[in-house]
Amino acid sequence: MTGLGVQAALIAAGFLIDARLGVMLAFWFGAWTLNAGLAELRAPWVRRVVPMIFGVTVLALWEMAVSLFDISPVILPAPSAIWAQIVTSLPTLWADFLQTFLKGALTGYVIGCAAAVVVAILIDRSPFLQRGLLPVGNFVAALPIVGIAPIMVMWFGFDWHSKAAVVVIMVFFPVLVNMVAGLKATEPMQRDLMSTYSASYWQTLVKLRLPAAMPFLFNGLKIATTLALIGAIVAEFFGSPIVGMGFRITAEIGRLGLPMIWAEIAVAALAGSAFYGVVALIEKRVTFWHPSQRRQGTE
Amino acid sequence: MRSLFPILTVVAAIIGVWYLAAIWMNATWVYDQAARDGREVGFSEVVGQTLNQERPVLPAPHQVAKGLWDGVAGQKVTSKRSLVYHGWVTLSATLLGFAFGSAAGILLAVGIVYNRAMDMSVMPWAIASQTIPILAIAPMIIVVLNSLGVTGIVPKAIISAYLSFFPVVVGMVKGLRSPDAMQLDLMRTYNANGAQTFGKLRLPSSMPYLFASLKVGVAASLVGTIVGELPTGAVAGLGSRLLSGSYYGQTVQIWAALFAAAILAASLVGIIGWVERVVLARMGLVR
Amino acid sequence: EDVTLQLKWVTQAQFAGYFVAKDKGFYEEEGLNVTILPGGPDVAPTQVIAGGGADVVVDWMPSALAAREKGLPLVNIAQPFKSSGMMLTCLKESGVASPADFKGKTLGVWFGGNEYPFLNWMNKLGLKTDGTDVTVLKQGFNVDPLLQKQAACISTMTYNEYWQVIDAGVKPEDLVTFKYEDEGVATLEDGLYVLEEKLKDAAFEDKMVKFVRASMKGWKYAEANPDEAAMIVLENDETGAQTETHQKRMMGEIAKLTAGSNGALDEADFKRTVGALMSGGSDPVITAEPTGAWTHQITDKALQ
Amino acid sequence: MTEAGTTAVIEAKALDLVFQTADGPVHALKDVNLSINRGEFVSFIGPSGCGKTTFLRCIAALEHPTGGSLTVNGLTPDEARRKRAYGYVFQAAGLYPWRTIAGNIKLPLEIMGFSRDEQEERVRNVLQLVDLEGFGKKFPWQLSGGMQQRASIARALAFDADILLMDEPFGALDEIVRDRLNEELLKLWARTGKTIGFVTHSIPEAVYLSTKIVVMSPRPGRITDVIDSPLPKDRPLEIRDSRDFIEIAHRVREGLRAGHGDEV
Amino acid sequence: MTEAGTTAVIEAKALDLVFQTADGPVHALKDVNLSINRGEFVSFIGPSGCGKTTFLRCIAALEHPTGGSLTVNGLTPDEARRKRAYGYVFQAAGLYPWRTIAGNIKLPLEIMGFSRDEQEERVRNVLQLVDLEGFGKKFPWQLSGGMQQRASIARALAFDADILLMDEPFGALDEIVRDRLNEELLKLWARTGKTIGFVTHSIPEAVYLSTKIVVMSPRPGRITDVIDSPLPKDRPLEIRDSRDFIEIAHRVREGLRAGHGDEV
Ligand SMILES: Nc1ncnc2c1ncn2[C@@H]1O[C@H](COP(=O)(O)OP(=O)(O)OP(=O)(O)O)[C@@H](O)[C@H]1O
Ligand SMILES: Nc1ncnc2c1ncn2[C@@H]1O[C@H](COP(=O)(O)OP(=O)(O)OP(=O)(O)O)[C@@H](O)[C@H]1O
Ligand SMILES: Cc1ncc(C[n+]2csc(CCO)c2C)c(N)n1
Ligand SMILES: [Mg+2]
Ligand SMILES: [Mg+2]
Repeated sequence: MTGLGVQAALIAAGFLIDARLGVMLAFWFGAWTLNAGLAELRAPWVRRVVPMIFGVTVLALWEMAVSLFDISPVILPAPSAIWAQIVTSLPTLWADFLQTFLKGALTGYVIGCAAAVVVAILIDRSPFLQRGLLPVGNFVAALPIVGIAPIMVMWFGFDWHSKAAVVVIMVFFPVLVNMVAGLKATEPMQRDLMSTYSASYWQTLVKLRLPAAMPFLFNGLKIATTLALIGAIVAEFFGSPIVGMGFRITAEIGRLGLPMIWAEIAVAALAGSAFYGVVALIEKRVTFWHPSQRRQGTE
Repeated sequence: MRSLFPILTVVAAIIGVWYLAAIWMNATWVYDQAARDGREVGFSEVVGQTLNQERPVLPAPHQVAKGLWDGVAGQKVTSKRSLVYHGWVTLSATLLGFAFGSAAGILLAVGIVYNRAMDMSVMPWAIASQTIPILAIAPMIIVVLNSLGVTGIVPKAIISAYLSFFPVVVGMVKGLRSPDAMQLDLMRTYNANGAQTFGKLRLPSSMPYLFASLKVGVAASLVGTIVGELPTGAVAGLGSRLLSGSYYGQTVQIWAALFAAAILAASLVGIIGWVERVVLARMGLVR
Repeated sequence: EDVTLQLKWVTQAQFAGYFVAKDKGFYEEEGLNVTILPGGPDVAPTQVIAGGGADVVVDWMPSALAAREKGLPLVNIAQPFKSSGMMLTCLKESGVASPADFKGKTLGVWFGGNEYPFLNWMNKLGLKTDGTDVTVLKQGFNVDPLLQKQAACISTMTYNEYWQVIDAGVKPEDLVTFKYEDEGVATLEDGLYVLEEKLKDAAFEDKMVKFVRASMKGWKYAEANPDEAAMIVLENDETGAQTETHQKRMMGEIAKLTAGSNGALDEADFKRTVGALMSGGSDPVITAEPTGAWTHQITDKALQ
Repeated sequence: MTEAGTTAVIEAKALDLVFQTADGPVHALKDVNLSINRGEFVSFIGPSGCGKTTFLRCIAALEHPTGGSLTVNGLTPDEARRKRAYGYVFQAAGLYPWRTIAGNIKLPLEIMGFSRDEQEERVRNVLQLVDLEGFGKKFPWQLSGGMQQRASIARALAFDADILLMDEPFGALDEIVRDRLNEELLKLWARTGKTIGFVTHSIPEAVYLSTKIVVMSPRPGRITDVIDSPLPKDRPLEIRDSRDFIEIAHRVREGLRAGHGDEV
Repeated sequence: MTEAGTTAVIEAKALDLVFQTADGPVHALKDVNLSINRGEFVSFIGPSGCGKTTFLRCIAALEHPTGGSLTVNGLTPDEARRKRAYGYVFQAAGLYPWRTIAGNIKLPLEIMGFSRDEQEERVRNVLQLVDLEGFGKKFPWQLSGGMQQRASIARALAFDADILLMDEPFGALDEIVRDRLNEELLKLWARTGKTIGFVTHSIPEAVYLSTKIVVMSPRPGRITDVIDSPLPKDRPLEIRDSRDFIEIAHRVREGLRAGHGDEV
């Protein structure tokens, strides 16, 4: 990224300010140089290895920072401590994951996305509804989740139903907007073709417009994955049973159980990335024909 | 303008449904109260009471409107009860955070487009970063920054930046990569250098993508600021209005703050949309 | 001399003594420049002091002792609150008349360090909290779970949430309350805590002496002039969400809790709290008798 | 069909079409009169923007004239469309990228409710007709531009409409392929007796294929010449060196040049 | 230039290019030998996919041969590219939509550091050359396809490169406009003495314009015939009816047909 000279200068400056800083800078640039070199190799495994090295580098730097600078574990625990916590608390983490991800986030995600797709198809026939609903929808989408969550808890109770409701609201509009755009994404010529066949509305929908909308829909679905998990966790801050990732985090803050908090965060990041990855994989299968997917395929 | 009538129709429909929902959801409380007093209540009495409760489950539209009006026009703007005052506190941190966030997002995107190693390593981790529950780490960020002597609006702005950089990175990477092979080849035949290709081709062609992601980013920024306001001790800002409203069960106050936040977000998005139209028209990209 | 105080909760009459001391110039008289940071549901005072964000914090003893065992050496230097204001408030119609009726009910509890007295109590009653005997729900910031009848009972403070239930329109005779004090499971609430090693510094010690002295003066003034104290609190509330009636009433209740204390920790109270926390059944809050968790070093000098 | 005593399949009388655009109205077709008989092969030629596509689209009821009358088989174009009277080949291939070549050709068959077996049968036949056997399972982007264009022709042929409308179908092909497809098209036309409307930019192509050549000129789009070809129905490629051929080509070129006027 | 005693500007020897694709290697160019002298007008013709574009791209250093040698002015193509030896006209106009026509033509001038005045001057000249005076301030989408194509030619001419490479520049135009632009291009070539490489699908166009016609055939792409034209430098449009012309055209057609083989 930076020239070798600049790197050396930065490392030297680091050593002058604080030897520990120098060590960390040297480590960082070393790993980066390795990665930059690897990235030039065009082998297929590189795409997997480079991000992993990057991640490992960040974790190693974190560990170094905590031990070199003697950071208190109640401020920032070391990755090793977090790992130790994960290993010893697997049953708890699993129970929390079940409650928050599988019950809250996933249910909400499925309901929200399905509802958005159906509504998109319904209002697609009415320009009037689209012009009226989409701006209002954008407005609703701008309502901050921290304000919505307590209301949902009040309406739907403290168990996972209210979390799912928050997720439904969060994912609905991104998916709706994308789906509406997707349904419009057919070219005039493609529509004219259907018209020369005198195809019915439903035939046109199924054979032309739904397939053409898929790339857009998946854009929305991918955004929605990250929103779903955040929504479910945050909603637990406003009332919950005594299980769940958000519950665990609030409860542990009070007893300074930071390794446990970070363990939950790690699970959240892992689950979120995996969720995103799965949706991206399905996208690849479904929209194999789209140029953006084809280019990735041949490289 | 063409959309005004449809929007009004939809809003009217929503308000209608809202009133019905308010009656339905608030009625339980009215019946419970009556039962505790051993009274019987008639339907019309119930309707009247559901729409004017102190702590409704769902406040009626006119209650929210009144809350908004009181908050905006009923106070001096410097008053702690003024939504304008709290809105300004939130807005200033939002703007700062949005500036940080979009700058970081654009820089990262340039790095990703021009550097293979960054392309491979940054994106998966950027996605992972967005799956971290921000509300969980916000207090830690505030505490750590505090211990480094950073206080005031900057910590809030950093949380707000954290939420807004992601859409900008995604959109900008897409935008900077949007020139097709032929346009890039053209630059090669001119033997244009990296900066020229960037300034004359990649940057201009990324503009539509940039604005689209800035709109998403600014809304995310606002949410970030509100989240960041909670662990600073709920001192001021729309976030603390939401929180204190929630703490004291003042539903109307929550809803008023909620709408204030959404109006703020909608205006920010509107302003960016306006800038977008002006810039793209200058560039000849609007027909 | 600068002192930063981190409160446990939002600005309200619960912390009147400090606001009064600041407003009336008691801190200034001691040569102190005190910054009071309000708290909230998302603020853990222990974390703030660990991160160096405050010199002294207001916290409840259970969470302070839990933090101490986690490796954050907090020391109690003063205890303005003599008795506990915590209670469980139940709707009569839910069929709870005595602790014996808890079985099978849903009970709302605050977490984030405030759950220990409750868990201890249930342990004492022999009720499992994993859903077999009672269902515990982490209640949010307000009393809605009771009003919405999502829980049979919820945690309330004598000075705050209880009155919110009343204000919502429920009559006292429709409610059943269980005070932790009465049930013999009370633990010490709002105390002042600092980091142990800083106390070795004579300058810091001196500063704390002045701080505690001025704060207690503030508390006693607030007890004597509750209405004025409530108005001072109201002026210091930046959110503009507090109301005069509520704060005046709160101040009255708070005064009852601070009444028995001159600021010095009563060792018997400490022992009782520790005992309660260590008997927490399968999952005790603290596992070993804490040593050095409190000191009279400051109050002795401040109150002579 | 309903009008007795006439074999005119397509009949335009004083046809007018004005597009309303942001910059003001565009007069795309003005006072167009044309009568096409059953089984004719009619070519439309004219400079860019003269309204060839627009006229073809009017016939297929994809565009609605603002004046005059237009009948197809005695019906309105829209009625004819609902009776699935048209096969339309667009200027670009416009295959659906998510369907294979065979899937694309099946598309109209599915919509019109042909049986499974019938679909397979027809796909096989038309693929053979356009020389694409063995490519049925490929996706469009796996074929060259010329092959895609042929697939789109196959798609239009698959359901055997009476009227075939083709908008510069061979524009993207090189001369050799074009010649071969021209021959095939003539054979198909002779065999099936379809009525064909055909837009092209190439004078030789127009002359080689048509029984009637319609020369158009722009601003506003109107017909400047209608040339009935004296060439026999049976046309080997060598006919292009014949006197008749060269004469007609000359007449078309002159008509075109006149239409161009000051415009380049 | 460095090699003494030769006027060859472009010299390809045993040139080979294999694309590695997911489906396996594609042999796009095989054993291509060609020498182009200064001031020649060379046309490339051949069926779709035979490697015409690829060869042009090799010359412009947009593609890198996997075997053989290729020199431009005695330098490697990449060195020549760095010396800005090429003006390249792509198959599609490819104007930047956010720049006006004048802005698009200025683009290479800005990059190559011409002065402001010089830029204005040159834009004016080339706009006139391609008959687009008065359209400098328009945006690309406000012009018809043919006008856009002309603007893209103007862009390639503006900076006066020695070598002009044009990939089917007139593909989208109708015959009349095409004829006119062909004449203009010949005039420009005669006046400036540029070396021109020109890809086309049209046999008459290739014969009319070139001093040398290169016929290619696909799979793998190779040169099957190189025809030196005996036509004089001065060519009125009527020359197309001459004996010589028709003979050459015939030879090209035969070469093309042979290259097509079994493929259509
Ligand atoms: N939808 C439309 N809205 C406005 N104007 C249109 C529309 N479609 C076509 N036109 C205009 O109508 C005129 C005729 O267009 P048309 O597409 O029929 O030309 P064409 O003869 O097919 O040209 P080409 O040879 O370039 O395909 C043109 O001036 C065109 O700009
Ligand atoms: N980037 C590439 N990757 C893989 N194969 C390619 C690539 N570019 C071209 N080809 C293949 O190389 C061959 C030659 O292609 P090229 O574009 O040079 O043909 P062409 O003669 O210009 O054809 P056309 O007349 O259709 O423009 C084709 O088979 C094509 O599929
Ligand atoms: C979410 C949440 N709710 C309540 C408390 C407990 N609490 C701390 S101070 C105080 C006094 C209130 O008047 C109370 C009730 C908490 N820590 N977090
Ligand atoms: Mg057309
Ligand atoms: Mg090509």
